[in-house]
Amino acid sequence: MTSATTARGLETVKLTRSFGGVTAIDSATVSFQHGKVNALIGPNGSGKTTLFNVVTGMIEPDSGRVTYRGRDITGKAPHTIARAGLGRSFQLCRVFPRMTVLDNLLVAVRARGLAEHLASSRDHEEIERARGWLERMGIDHLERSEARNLSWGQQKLLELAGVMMADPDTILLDEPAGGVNPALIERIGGLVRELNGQGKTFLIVEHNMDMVMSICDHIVVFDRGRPIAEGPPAAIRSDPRVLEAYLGV
Amino acid sequence: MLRLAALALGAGLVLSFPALAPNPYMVTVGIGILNYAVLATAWNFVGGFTGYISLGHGGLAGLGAYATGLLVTAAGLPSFAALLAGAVMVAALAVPIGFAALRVRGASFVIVSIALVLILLLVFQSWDSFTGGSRGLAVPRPFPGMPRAEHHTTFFFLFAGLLAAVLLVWWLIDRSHFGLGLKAIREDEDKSESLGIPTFAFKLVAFVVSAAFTALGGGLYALWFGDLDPVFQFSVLTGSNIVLMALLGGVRHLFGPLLGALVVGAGLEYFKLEYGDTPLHLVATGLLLGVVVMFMPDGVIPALSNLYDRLFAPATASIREVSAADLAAKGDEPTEVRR
Amino acid sequence: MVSGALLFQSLILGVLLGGLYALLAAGLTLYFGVMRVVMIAHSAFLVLAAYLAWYFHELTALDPLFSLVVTVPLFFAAGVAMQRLLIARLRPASRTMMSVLVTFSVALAIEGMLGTVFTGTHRRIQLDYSGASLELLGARVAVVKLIAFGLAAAAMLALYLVTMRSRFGQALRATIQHPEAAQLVGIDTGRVAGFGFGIALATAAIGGTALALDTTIYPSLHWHWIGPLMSIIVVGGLGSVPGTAMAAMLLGMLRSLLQIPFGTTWAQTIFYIALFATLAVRPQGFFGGRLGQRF
Amino acid sequence: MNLAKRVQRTMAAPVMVAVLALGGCGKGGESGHPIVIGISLPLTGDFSEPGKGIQRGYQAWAKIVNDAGGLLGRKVELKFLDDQSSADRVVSDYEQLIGKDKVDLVFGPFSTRLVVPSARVAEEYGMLFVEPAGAAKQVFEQKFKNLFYAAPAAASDHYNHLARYILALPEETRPKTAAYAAMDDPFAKGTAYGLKDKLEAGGIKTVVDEVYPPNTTDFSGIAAKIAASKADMVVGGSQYQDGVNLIVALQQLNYQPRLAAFSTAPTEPNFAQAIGNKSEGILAPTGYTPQAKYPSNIEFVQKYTAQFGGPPSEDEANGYTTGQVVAAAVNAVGCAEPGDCQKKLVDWLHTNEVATVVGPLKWDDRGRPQGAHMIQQWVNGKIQIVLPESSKEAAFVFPKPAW
Repeated sequence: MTSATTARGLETVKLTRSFGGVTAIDSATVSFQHGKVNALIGPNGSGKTTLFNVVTGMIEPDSGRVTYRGRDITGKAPHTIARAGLGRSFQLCRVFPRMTVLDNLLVAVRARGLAEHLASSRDHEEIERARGWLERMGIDHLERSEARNLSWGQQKLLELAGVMMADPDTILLDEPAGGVNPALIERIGGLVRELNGQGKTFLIVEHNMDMVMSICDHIVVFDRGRPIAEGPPAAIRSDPRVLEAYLGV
Repeated sequence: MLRLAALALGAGLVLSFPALAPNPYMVTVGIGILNYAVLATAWNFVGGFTGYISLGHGGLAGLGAYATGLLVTAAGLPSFAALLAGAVMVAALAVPIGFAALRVRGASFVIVSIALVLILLLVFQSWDSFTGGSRGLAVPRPFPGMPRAEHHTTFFFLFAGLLAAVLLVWWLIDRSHFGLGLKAIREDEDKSESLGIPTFAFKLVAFVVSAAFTALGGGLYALWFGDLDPVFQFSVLTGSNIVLMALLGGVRHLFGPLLGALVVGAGLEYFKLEYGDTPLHLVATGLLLGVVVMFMPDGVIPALSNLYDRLFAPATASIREVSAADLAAKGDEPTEVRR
Repeated sequence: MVSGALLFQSLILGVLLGGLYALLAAGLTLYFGVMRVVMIAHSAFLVLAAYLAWYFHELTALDPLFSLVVTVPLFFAAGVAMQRLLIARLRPASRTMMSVLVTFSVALAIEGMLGTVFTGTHRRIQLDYSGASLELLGARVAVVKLIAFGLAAAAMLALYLVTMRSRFGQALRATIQHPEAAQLVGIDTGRVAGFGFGIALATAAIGGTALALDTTIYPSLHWHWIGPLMSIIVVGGLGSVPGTAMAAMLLGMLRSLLQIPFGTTWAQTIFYIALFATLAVRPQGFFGGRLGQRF
Repeated sequence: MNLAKRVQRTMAAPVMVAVLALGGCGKGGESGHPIVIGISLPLTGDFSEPGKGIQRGYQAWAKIVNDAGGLLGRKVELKFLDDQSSADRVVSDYEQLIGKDKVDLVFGPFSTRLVVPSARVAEEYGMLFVEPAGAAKQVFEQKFKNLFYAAPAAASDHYNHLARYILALPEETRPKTAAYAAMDDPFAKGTAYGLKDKLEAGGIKTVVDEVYPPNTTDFSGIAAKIAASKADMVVGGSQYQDGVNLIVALQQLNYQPRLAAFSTAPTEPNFAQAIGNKSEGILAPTGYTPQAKYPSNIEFVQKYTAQFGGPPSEDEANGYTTGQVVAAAVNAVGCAEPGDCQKKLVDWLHTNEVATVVGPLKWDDRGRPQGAHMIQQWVNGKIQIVLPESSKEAAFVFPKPAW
């Protein structure tokens, strides 16, 4: 199926996952708007990250289904899901510390067939594409240094560049603004809008409300492992259930 | 350019060794080290790229040796055909083993690798109708009637050739897409999967390739040495020596394991001469392994180059300071910071 | 043609053997629980303890059981030290792999030292009740084996009480199940892990003494213990002490029964067959969700 | 043989140079430089205990020879290397001794497992290879030309006297069933199976046939099988500690055979104490006894005891015997250096008999000795020869008293 035929994107149906006694996701049925910038917010421990991990195949659900553009991806291996067009970043960003910045991007290049796998990873087109992303992130001058030697913010940008290099059409970002300075938040927000303009769908878990409100089209509020509200920023801001969930009033 | 020159020089030294060697004994010592270099480099296909530590490669080598020996004695294959066939068989066997060991991460792989050696020892001892058991297995010489000294020289070159082949393949993978994927697995397996790398398949392929080359090493050893005995072929110590060599030299470097083989090989000789009739060499091996793992997990090559950086290129340090704290927060600080 | 008497006899021997396996595997599980560490040196310490018991008997001619007074605290301290000085200093990212090598090197060092100090001679404690045995429903049970089993059982009980009843045990279980969460509720997981290591190593001291009562010891003996023990903890489910005990008993009995038709050597392979089967059939069940597998 | 010949030629040249450089004059020179004898032994690892025993035997031999003025008027000098009980090591050791150190003679290592590979080295360098330990069948199956086993009998012949005795017993008292447990080691297994073959041929039924790996420490399972079989006699193809363990395990099960024979273990000095002094009636084959009246043995025992403060056991004797055999050949041929001399030594040994501390020895063309072992038994608290009749010290006790 092609993205044109349908606007259906990432959806979950009665998704449930519990650890020991704790139910992290409690038969959550959510659908995110394809082609938009979606936000997933909620208090700590409300199951946002667990949802990310189940959706991307890192954790198998106890029950329920996950579909992407109408295709069932429940319990599929993470790399299969990634190749289906879902890219993700990790809470406390994760890069490949002992690899150069450039290699961090080249890893994401999809090789097909034995020949491509054994071909040199130093492919000119790919390197150019990678440099393109590094420039957009403004870290192209670090191309040759090992990722572990980058600053925190630079690593965040590097991770994002890596995700984009895999050319996903839906990108899940787990706290992109976590622990970075306002200027950088600004930059990341801008990038998200920009990429969305080029047709990329985003799903963002974020605590920084300013950022969420400023860049998102659609917001889903999570509490105790299930959605309690959703809608455009304006509506959510004034929703009593949300206030309750956050402030416990 | 310089690299090529160094490479040529190294190759020249190796190839001229038998001519320079004062007596056949020295050639056998050379063969021993080459053999270890082959095994350590072969091990590095798994240990170096994916970061999965196997203590069972001694067993795979023994398996290769027995496969070759039995194909010659029982199936009557010509020696070198048996060598190749044996390697193929071991590679085939490596698939189910890898399947069991690599489906889940970390611990189970190490456990399986050790268990592999122990079970192979039991099987090859008990199944004596087929393997000869404790009576041993005498593998006929590939070149009957060749004087022993000549026999050694010939095999020295055969081992050198095999080593070259293994190094070449490692180098090819190192620079390939596949290799990049493997290294990503070593760095962060979840992350690599989220980027679409089929980690299980990659790990399995790397393991099988590694097993095949290890088997070739073992098989060539069988053809050279001629006498196989389960007790000596399936020993965990061989495996640990291989690991020690690779780690000591540096698993991220093409020539790391080779260097390690030289150092450790020489070291073992020394200890045997110095403290001959005590098992102190075990203590030495143990301590050395411990020191390497604790203080220079990347081997001597990086350790030295880091030293060089700190002494002559302080520029790089500046970025390090910045990142150190952040990275520490991720509980994945670079070794420099720890020390 | 196999007589019922022989079956029963073998079954009893299996139970007695399983008891010892259970104790030792429990220790191995504990290390893994608290630090995600496969402690290769566990069986080396086991043999070390056995040697200490033997040497103690040689020196004092007292019953080797008394050596426990020395070895248990000694090993506890050694365990804490090991966790503090070695394991805790490894990079978390690669800890599971590297810890295997570190503990392996410790095992080598111990084996080498034993060989240097006591030579490779096989040693065996000769007690006046070594050959004695009791009649039990037509089967004969060696006194020494009973004592060894008793020791193991007592140690297991103590272990159970510590982990289930004591406050420390609570912290220990919390640390095993969810280190981060444990830290959040204010548990000093580092300290807990240290003690966990100490306790685990103490079990090796007890096991070693039990071992020395009835079998020969020699420096390289530990290789023949670590394999079965590792298989047991995998089959039993890494991190679960009860599961481990069950697996130990089961495999101990199986081994002893399989000796009747297949003989000693083949019977030993049951451990590894069980190991491979477990990993091939359902590893997740024992290793938790995919994200939890980064041991 | 042309192979060995060619090797000799290739080796001979440098050797001569070396010898001359050392100031000797090759042909069995009476001049100063010593006869260097290269030996690799397992001084560490699994075989280290018997290995050290053999070493003492060699040392005692060297001392006695040198005190008597040496070989061909030259002092003998032993060069020991430790093979750590490993086959790779033992081979590289002999490579070093023959190829690098250019020793004049070599003696064999311990354990069949190490003898075969090292004999191959010596064979291919054309060196005489007299060895104290490779008693098992396959040593002789290798068809080595230069190998001689310096002991009375190959493993499978150790129990020959006992087999003859048992089969000669009257129908009603003769054991009907036998249980065998043997260590998975070519030598230990060889002894037990040698007896097994002969008894089965004589109609004695095998009810248990267990082979256990050398690392076995828990014998309760095997013992249970033997006890359950109620076999009339039990045979242990044992070395030392495994034999002790098996006996203790059998005692624990209160199994009382009418005849019990174990290899090696019962001849060890502290055997009785190790099994709780219930050793009465236990049998063992032995190739050596300090009491033997052979002239060279009387000297050996007396001087060995002086040197090491205790009488020699079988390992020491085997080492010493090896020395005697080589010495006999050297004295007869009148040379001791690598090269053609070795061939002369080999030929001489193939055609002559040598008087040693274990009695007169002669070999077939594969180096297999032609004798049989004596059978010892624990009688009245000490181990004494009961078979063959000719050299017995005590009467055979049968059936065996309970343990």
